[in-house]
Amino acid sequence: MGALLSEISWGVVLILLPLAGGIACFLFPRAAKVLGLVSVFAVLLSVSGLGWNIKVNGIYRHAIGGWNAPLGIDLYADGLSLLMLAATALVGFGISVYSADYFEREDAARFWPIWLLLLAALNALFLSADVFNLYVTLELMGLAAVALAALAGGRDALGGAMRYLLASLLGSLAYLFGVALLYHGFGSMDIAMLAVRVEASPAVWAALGLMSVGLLLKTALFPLHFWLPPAHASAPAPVSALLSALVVKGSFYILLRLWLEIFGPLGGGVDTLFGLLGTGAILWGSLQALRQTRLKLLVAYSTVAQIGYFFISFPLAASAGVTAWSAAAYLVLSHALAKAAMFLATGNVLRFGGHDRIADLDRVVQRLPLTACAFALAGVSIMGLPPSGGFVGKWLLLQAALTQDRWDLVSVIILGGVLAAGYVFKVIGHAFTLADISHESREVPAKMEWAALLLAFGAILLGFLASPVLSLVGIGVPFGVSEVSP
Amino acid sequence: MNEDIYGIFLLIVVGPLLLAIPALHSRVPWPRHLAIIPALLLIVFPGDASLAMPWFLFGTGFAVDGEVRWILVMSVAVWLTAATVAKSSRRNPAYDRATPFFLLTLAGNLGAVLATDLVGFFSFSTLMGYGFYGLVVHAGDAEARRAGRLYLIFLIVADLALFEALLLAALTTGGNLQYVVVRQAMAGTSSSQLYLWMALAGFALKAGIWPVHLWLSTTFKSAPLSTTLLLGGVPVAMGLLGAVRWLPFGEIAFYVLGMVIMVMGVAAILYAVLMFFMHAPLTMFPVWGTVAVTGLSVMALGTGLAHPAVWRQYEYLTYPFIASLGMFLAALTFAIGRLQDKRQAPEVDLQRVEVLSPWGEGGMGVIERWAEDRLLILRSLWRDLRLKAVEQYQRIFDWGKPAVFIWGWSATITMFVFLGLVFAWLAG
Amino acid sequence: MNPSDYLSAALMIAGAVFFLAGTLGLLRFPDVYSRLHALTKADNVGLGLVVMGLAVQAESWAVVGKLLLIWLLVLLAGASVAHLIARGALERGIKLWRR
Amino acid sequence: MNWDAWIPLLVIASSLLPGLIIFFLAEDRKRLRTTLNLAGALVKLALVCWMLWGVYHEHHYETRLTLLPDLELVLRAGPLSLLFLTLSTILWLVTTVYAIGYLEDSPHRSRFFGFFSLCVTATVGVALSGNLITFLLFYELLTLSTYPLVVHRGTEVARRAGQSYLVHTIFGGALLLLGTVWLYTLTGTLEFTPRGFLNDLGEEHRPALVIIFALLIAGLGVKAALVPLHGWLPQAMVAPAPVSALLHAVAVVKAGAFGIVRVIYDVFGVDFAAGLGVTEPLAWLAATTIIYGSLRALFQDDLKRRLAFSTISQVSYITLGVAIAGPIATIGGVVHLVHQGLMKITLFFCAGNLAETLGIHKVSEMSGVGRRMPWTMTAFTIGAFGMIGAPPVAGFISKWYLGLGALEAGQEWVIFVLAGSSLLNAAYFLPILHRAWFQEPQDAWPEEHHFGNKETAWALLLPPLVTALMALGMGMLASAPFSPLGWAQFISQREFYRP
Amino acid sequence: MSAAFLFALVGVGLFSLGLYALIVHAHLLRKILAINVMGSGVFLVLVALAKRTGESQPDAVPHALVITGIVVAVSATALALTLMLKLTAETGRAELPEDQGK
Amino acid sequence: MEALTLLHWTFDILLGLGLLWLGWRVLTSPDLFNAIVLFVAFGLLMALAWVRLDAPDIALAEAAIGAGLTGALLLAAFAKLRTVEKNHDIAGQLEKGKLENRSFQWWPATFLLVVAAGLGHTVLSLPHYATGLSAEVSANLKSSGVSNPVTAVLLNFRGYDTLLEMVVLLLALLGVWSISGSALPREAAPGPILDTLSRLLTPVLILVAAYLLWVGAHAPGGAFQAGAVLGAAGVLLLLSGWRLSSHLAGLPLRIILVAGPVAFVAMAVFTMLTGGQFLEYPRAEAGTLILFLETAATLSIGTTLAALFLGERPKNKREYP
Repeated sequence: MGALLSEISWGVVLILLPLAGGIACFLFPRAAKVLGLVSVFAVLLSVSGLGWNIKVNGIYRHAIGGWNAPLGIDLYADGLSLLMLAATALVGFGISVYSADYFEREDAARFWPIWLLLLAALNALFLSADVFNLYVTLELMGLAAVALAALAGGRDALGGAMRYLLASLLGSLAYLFGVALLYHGFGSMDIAMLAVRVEASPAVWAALGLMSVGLLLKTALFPLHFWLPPAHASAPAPVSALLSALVVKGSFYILLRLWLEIFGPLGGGVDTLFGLLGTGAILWGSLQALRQTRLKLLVAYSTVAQIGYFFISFPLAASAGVTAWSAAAYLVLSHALAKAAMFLATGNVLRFGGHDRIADLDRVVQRLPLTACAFALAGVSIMGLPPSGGFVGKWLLLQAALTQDRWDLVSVIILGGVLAAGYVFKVIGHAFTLADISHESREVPAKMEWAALLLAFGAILLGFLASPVLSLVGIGVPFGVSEVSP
Repeated sequence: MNEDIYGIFLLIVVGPLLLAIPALHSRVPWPRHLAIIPALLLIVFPGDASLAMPWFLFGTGFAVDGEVRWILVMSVAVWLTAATVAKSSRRNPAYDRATPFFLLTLAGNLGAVLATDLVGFFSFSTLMGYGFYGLVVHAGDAEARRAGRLYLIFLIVADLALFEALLLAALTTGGNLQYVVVRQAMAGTSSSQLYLWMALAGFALKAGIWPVHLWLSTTFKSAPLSTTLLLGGVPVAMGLLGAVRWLPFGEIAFYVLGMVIMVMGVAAILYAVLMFFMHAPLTMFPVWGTVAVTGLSVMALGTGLAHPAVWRQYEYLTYPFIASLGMFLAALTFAIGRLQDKRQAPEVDLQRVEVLSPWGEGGMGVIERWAEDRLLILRSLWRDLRLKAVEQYQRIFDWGKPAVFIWGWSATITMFVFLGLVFAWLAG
Repeated sequence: MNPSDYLSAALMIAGAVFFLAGTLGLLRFPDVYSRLHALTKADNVGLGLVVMGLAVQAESWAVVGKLLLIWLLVLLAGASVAHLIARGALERGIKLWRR
Repeated sequence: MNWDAWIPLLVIASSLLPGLIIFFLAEDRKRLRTTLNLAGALVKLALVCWMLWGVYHEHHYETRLTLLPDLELVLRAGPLSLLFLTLSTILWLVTTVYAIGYLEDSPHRSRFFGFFSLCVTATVGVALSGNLITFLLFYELLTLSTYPLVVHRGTEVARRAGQSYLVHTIFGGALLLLGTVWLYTLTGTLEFTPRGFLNDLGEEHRPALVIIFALLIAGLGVKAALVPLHGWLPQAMVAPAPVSALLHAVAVVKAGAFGIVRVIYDVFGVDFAAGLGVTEPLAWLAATTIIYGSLRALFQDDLKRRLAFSTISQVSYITLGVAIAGPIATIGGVVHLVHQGLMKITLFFCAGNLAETLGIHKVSEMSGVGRRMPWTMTAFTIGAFGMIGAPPVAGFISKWYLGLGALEAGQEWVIFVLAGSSLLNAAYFLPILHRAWFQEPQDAWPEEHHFGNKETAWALLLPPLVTALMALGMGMLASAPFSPLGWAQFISQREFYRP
Repeated sequence: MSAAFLFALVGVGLFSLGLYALIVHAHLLRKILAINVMGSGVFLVLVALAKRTGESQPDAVPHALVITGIVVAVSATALALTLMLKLTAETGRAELPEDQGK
Repeated sequence: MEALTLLHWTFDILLGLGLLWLGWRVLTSPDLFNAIVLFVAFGLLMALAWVRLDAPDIALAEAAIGAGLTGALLLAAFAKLRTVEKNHDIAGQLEKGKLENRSFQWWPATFLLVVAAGLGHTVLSLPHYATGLSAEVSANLKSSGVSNPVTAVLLNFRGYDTLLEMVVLLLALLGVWSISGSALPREAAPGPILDTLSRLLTPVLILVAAYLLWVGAHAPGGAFQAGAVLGAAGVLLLLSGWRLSSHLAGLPLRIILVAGPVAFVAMAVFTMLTGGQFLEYPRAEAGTLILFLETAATLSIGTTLAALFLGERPKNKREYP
C-alpha cells in the first residue's frame, strides 16, 4: 500500500481529477450534483495523499512531459502549497456539501462544471512552478470566478461580475507583461531557475512592479479592492464563499511564492509598501464593515480587512522570517475556513429570512441556532480570540512584530482585532434582539447549516493544531528566507 | 467537673441565639426568661471555669472568675427585670417583634462578658450593639427611628475605632489577644498612644460618656421602659468593662492623658448636674444620673492612667464598681419608669394603683407599693423646691423658649472656661 | 537579377498600381455603392497580377496552385461580401448618389 | 499517562460536556436538563475535593497540551487555583439549583443553561490555567460565553448592556494579549512560577516591564471592575438574577481579580513588582475604586445596581490586599476572594427572590418586606453584615487580615480606606435592613406570587440560606483546618516563605 | 535598434494606449476593445523580443505562449461581451453601475 | 544588400507607426461601429507584424482568431447591443454612444506616458542578443515528434499549457452559456448570394482546416489555426441561418465540445499508466499521438468558437423544456 501510495504522482491526480469531474458534470448535467460531490471528495483524499507523500519524501517535483525545467513545465509542491491545497480541498468540500442543497436543478447544472474547473485551476495554480503556467491558471481561475459570480443574474450581480472581469483581465495582462520581461531578461520561466539567475536590473524592477500590481489587483489589496465587495456580496452564498475564501488566496499565493523566491532577496522598499497597504486595508476594510447595513457586504468588507493582515507579514519578514511567514500561512488557512463558514451562514440567513438587513435579524439565534453558532465561531476566528486559528496567526504576527519593535504594526494588529470584534458583535448583538417586522421564512435544510458549522469548527480546531500544521508548512522553500529566529 | 461546664458556657450564648429565630421563640412560653436561665446556673456554680474555643474566629474562649461573676450577676439581674417588665406589657404588638432583638442583645452581652480575649469581646459587643439597635427602634414611631439612627451612627464609629485598636493590638502582640497579654504588650510599644486614643474613643462612644452621650438621651426619651432599663446595664456597663479590660491601666503612666480624662470626668459630672437642673422633667433624671456616674468612672480611669500605682491599689474595686453602677442605674430607671406609669394615671389620686401584671401580686408587689408611697411624697416635695428655683432663674432671663436655649449654651461655655482653669491649675 | 525577377517585379508593380487605384476610388467616390464597385474591381485585378508575379517566383507547382486557390477564394468572397453590403445598405435605405 | 495528569482535564470536561449536550436539548426536556446540570456540578465537586485532598498532601496534578511549537496549554492545580476552583464549583452547584427555580417558565432555557455551563467551564479553566497563554484563552472564552447570558432577555436594553460589556471586555482582552505577547518575546516563557519568573531579567527591560505590568493589569482590570473600566458592570445587571449572581458576583469579576493575583504573584513575583514600584499605584487605584464604588452605591435606588456598585468596591479589596505586598495582606486579599463571593452571591440571590416573588426592584419598594419574606431577609441581613465587616460574618476576617497586613507593611493609609469603606458600606446597607425590618409594609406588593404557605419556591429560598450559612460559618469557624482562611495562609506561606 | 526593439516599443505603446482607454472610457464595449489592444501590445513585446537571436530562427517558446495568449484573449472577450449584453439587458445601459451615474 | 535593409527598415517603421496610429484610432473613434471595423483592420496589421517578426504561426492565429473571430464576435455583440438598447427604447443612448468621445483627460494620460517611458526604457535595457530557450528547443526537437518548433513547444514541451488553455476555452463557453445572454437573431431569409457563398465556402474551409492541421507538424499551422478556420466555417453557417438540429444539440454537441480536453486527459492518464511522466509521449509515436491530439483539439476549438459566436446554449427539447 505504501509503495502504491508513494508511486502515484499525486500532484497530477490533483489537477486531472477535478478537470475530469468538471467535464463529466458538463456532459451529464442531470448527474452533476453526485459527480461533483464525488470528485471533490476524491480531491480531498488525494490532497491527503500528497501530504503524506511530502511528509515521507520531502518536496514533490514532477517534470511534465518528461522535459526538465527550462524547457518543460514543472509541478512543484512544498509545505506552503500543500497548506493552500489542503485549505482549498477542505473549504471546497464544505462548500460543495452546502451547494448540493442550495442550487435548484437548473442552476446546479450550471454551477457544478464551472466550480470543478475552478477547483482544477486552483490546484494547478498551487502546484505550478512555471511563471507563464501561473498566468494561464490565473486566467482560468479569473474567468471561472466571474462566470460563477454572474450566476445569480441580478442587476448588481452582473455589474459586480463585469467589474470583477475587467479588473481580473487587467491584472492578468500586467502579470503577463511582467512574465515577458522576466523571460526575456533571464531566459527561463521556471521559478527555481529564475531565483538563481535574477539580480537587480531595471527589467526585474519593472517585472516586480507589474506583477505585483497585477496580483494585488486580483487579491484586492486596499487601494485596488474596489471590485471585491459588490462582486462577493451579490454572488450566491456558496459562490461568494468560494471567491472570498479561495480565489482571493490564489493570487496572494503567487505573489508570496514570487516574493519568497525571486523578489524577496532583492530588498528595496517594496515590503514596507506592502505593510503600509496592508495597514490601510485593515483600517479601511474594518471601518467600512462597521458602516454596512447589509450582512453580505459586511462580510465582504471583512475580507478586504483580513487580506490586509496577510500583507503585514511582508515587512516583518525582514528579520523574523520564520514566525512572520508561518503567521501569514496560518492566517490564510484559518481565514479561508472562517470566511467560508461566515458566508455560508449568511446564505442560510438570507434564504431563511428573505433579506440580510442586519437590523432586522429578528432572533435568528433562536430560529437558526446552528447558523448563529457557525457565524459566532467564525467571528471568533476572524477576531483572533484565543481558541481559534486566527488567534495563533495573530499571536505569531504580534511576536514577530514585537521582536523587531515595530510598534506601528503592533498597534494596527491590535486595532484590527478590536474593529473586527466591533462588526462581528454588531451582527451577533442583533441576532439576539426581537425585530419588529416579521418575514416569511423558507426552510433551511439541516445539511446546509451543518456545513457552515463544521467549517467554523474547523477554524476553531486550527487553534489547537498549530504545531503539527506549522511543522508541515516548514518543509521546503518558503522558510529558508533570512533565518533570524526570535 | 469541667465537662458539663462547657455545656453551660455554650448554652449561655447559643441558647438565646437559637431562641432568637422567630419560628422557635413563638412556640416556647416565656422565651426571654428561658434564655437567661443558663446564665443563672453559671452564677450559682462555685469556683472558676473556662472554655477554650480554638476554632471560633481566631481562637477565643469563655471564662468566669471572681471578678467576672460580679458583672454576670449584674447583667443577669438587669436582663431578668427587663424581661419581666417587657412581659408585663404583654399586650403591645411590638413584644413579639422585639423578642429576637432582645435575645440577640442578651447573647451578645453575655458573650462579651465571658469572652477571654479582645476579638471575642469585640465581636460579641458588636452583636450586642446591633441587637440593641433593634430594641431601641422597635417602638416604631418617628422619634424612636431618629434615636435609632443616631445610636447606629455612634455604634458604627465606635466599632471602627475599636477595630483599629484591635488591629494595633494584634500587630504588637503577634496574634495572642488575651487581655493580660495585650495590656502588658501595649505598655511597651510606640503605637500605644494611638491604641489608647482609639480604644478610649471607641468605648466612650459605646458607653455614651459625656462628650458623646447624645444618643443616650435621645434613646431614653423615645424607648419603652424595658429598653431604657437595659441602657445602664448593657451598653454603658459593657463600655466601661471594655475600657477596663483593654486599656493598660496600672502598667504605664500616661500623666497628660490621665489628667485630660480626669478633667473630662469632672466636666461630665458638672454637665449632668447642670442639665438636670435645666431640664425639669423627672423622667430625664436617670439619663443625667448615668452621665454623672459615667463621668465619675471616667475620673477614676483618668487617675488610673495618671497614677498607675494608685490604680494598682484599687484595681480589685473596678468590677464591683461597674456591677454596682449597672444595678444602680437599672434600679433608678425602673423606679422613675414606674413613677412615669403612675403619673399617666390621674395626677391627684394618690391611692393605690392596681399593678397590671398578675405577677405583681406576689411578694415583689408589696415592697413595690411601699416604695411607691415613700417616693411619691419625696417627689412632690422635690418638685415644689425645684419649681421655685427655676422661677427665680426664669425671672432673671425671662425670654421664654429661647431663654432656655441661650441659657443652655452659656452654661456649657462657662463650664468649659472653668475646665480650662482647672486644667491649667493642674498642669501648672 | 535574372529576367524572371524582372517579370515578377513588373507584374507586382502593376498589381500595386491597381490596388492604388482601388484605394483612390474608395476615398474619392461619393456613396457606398460606387466605393464597393471600385474596391472589388480594382483589388481583384491587382491581386491577380500580384499572384501571377509570385507564381513566377514559386519553386513548385503546388505553391502556384495554392496561390491560385487564394486568388479564387478572394474573388468569391469579395464579390459576395460586396453584394451583401450593398443589399444591407439598400435595406437601410441609403439612396444612390445622383449628381 | 498517570491518572493525575487527567484530573484537571476531567474537571473542565465535567461542565463542558453537559453544556454542549444541553445546547441540543429541546426546550421541554426539563427533567433531563436538570439532571445533566446537577450531575455535572456534583462530579466537578467530587473531583475538586479529590484534588483538594491531594494538593494538601503535596500531590501534583498537571495536564500539558502543545499549542504552538514552544508554547503549551497547561492546566495545573496549585493551592491558589484550587481556592478559586472550590469557590466557583460550590457556587455553580448552588446557582444551578437557583436558576432552575428562577427560570421556571421563561423561554430559551436550553440556550441559557448551555451558555451557563460554558461560562463555568471558562471560569474553571481560568482557575486551573498553569501559564499566561492558557489563562488568556479561558479569559477570552469567558467573555464569549457570558455575552449571550447578558443579552439573554433579548430586549433592546439588554442588547445595549451587552454592547457596553463587549466594548470593555474586548478592549481589555486586546491589551492583555499585547502584554502577554510582549512578555513572551522578552522572556521566552509564560509559566506561572511562585515568586515570578522575571527576577533574572536584566536592568534594561525595566521600563518595558512596567508598561507590560500596566497592560496586563488594565486588561484584567476590565473584568475586575477597577475604576475607569468598571462601566459595564452596573449595566450588565439587566441580565436575569442567576446570571448577575454567579457571573457578576463570582465568575467574571473574580476571574479578573484572580488574574491580578496571578500576575502579581506568579508572573512578576511580589518583591520584584514592589521593586518595580508598580504595586504602590495599583494599591491607590484599588483604594479609589473601593471608595468610588461605595459612594456610587449610596445613591442607587435600584437594588441590583446598588449591589453591583458594592461588588465593584468589594472586589478591589482583593486587589488592594495583593497590592500591599505583605504576607498577611495576601492572606486578607486571597481569603476575601472567597468570602466576598459567598456574601455577594447571597445578596444577589435575595435580590432575585424579591424580584421574582414580589416584583420588587427598587430599594424604596422594600419597606416591611422582612415580615413578608423573613428567611430571605435574614439571609440578606447576614450577607449585608458580612459586607460591612461585622465580626461573626466572614467579611470581618478578610477586613481584619487586610488591616493587619497593611499595618505590618507600614501602609497606614490603608486603614483609613478600610474604615471609610466600612462606614460607606454601613451607610448603604443598613437603610435597606432598616426599611425591610422596621418599616410598615405598603398595602400591596408590585406583582405578588404565592407559593402556598412558604414565602417563595424552595429552589429560590434554599440557595441564599445555604450561602448565608456558609458565609457565617466561614466567619465563625475561620481557624478550622479546612477553612478558606487556613488555605489562604497555606498559599501565602507558599508565596513568601518558599525556602 | 533592431526590428525586435522597434516592435517591442510599439508593443509597449499599444499596452499604454489600451490602459489609458480602459481607464477613461465608460462604455463597456470600448473597455473590451481596450483590453484586446493591450493584449496585442503585450504579445507584440513577447514576440518582438524573441527575435533577438540574430540571423538564426527566433526563439519558438514565446511564439507558443502568444498563441495560447491569443486563444485565452478571445475566450475572455467572448465572456466579457456576453456579460456586457446581459448587463445592458438588465440595466438598459452598457456601462458599469458606478459610471451610469455620470 | 544595403538597399534591402533600408527597405525593411522603412517598412517596419511604417508598420509600427501604422499599428500605433490605428490602435489610437480604434480606441478614440467616436462611433462604436467604426471602432470595431478599425479593430479588425488593426488585427490584420498585427498579422503583418507577426510575419515581419518571423512568426508565421502567430500570424495565422492572429489573422484567423485575433482579427477574424474576435471581429465577428464584436460585430455580433454590437448588433445585439443595438437591438437590446432599442428594447429599452432609449433612443438617445445609441447616438450618445456615437457622440460620447470623452474629452482628453490629462491626468491618466501623463501617468501612462510615464509608465510607457519606464517600460520602454526597461525593454531597451534588455540585452541585445539573447537566444532564450531556442537552443534547448532545437536540441530536443527531434525527440518531440514534430519538426515545427512552435508546434513542438505548443503540443509537447509545454503541452500542459495547451491543455489548460483548452480548458479556458471550454470554461469561457460554459460561462457564456450560464450567463445565457441574448442569442444571435436567426436570419429570416438568407439571400441567395449568402446561401450559395456558404455552400461553396464551407467544404473549402473544412479542407483548409484539415490541411493546416496536417501541415502544422513541419510548417506553420497547427491545432489552433485549424480550429479557428473551422470556427470561421461555423460562423459563416450560423450567419446564413443554419442551426444545429435539436436532437444533435444535447449530448453529441457537448461531446464534441469537450473532445479536445478529454483527449488530452486520456493521453495524460495513458502516458502515466505506461510509466512515463504526465503527458510524456513515448518517443516513437510522439508524432502520431500529437496529430491525434491536434485533431481532437481542432474539432473542439472549432465548435467552441462557433458556439461562442452563437452566444446561446442551443435549445434541446428533451433535456430542457
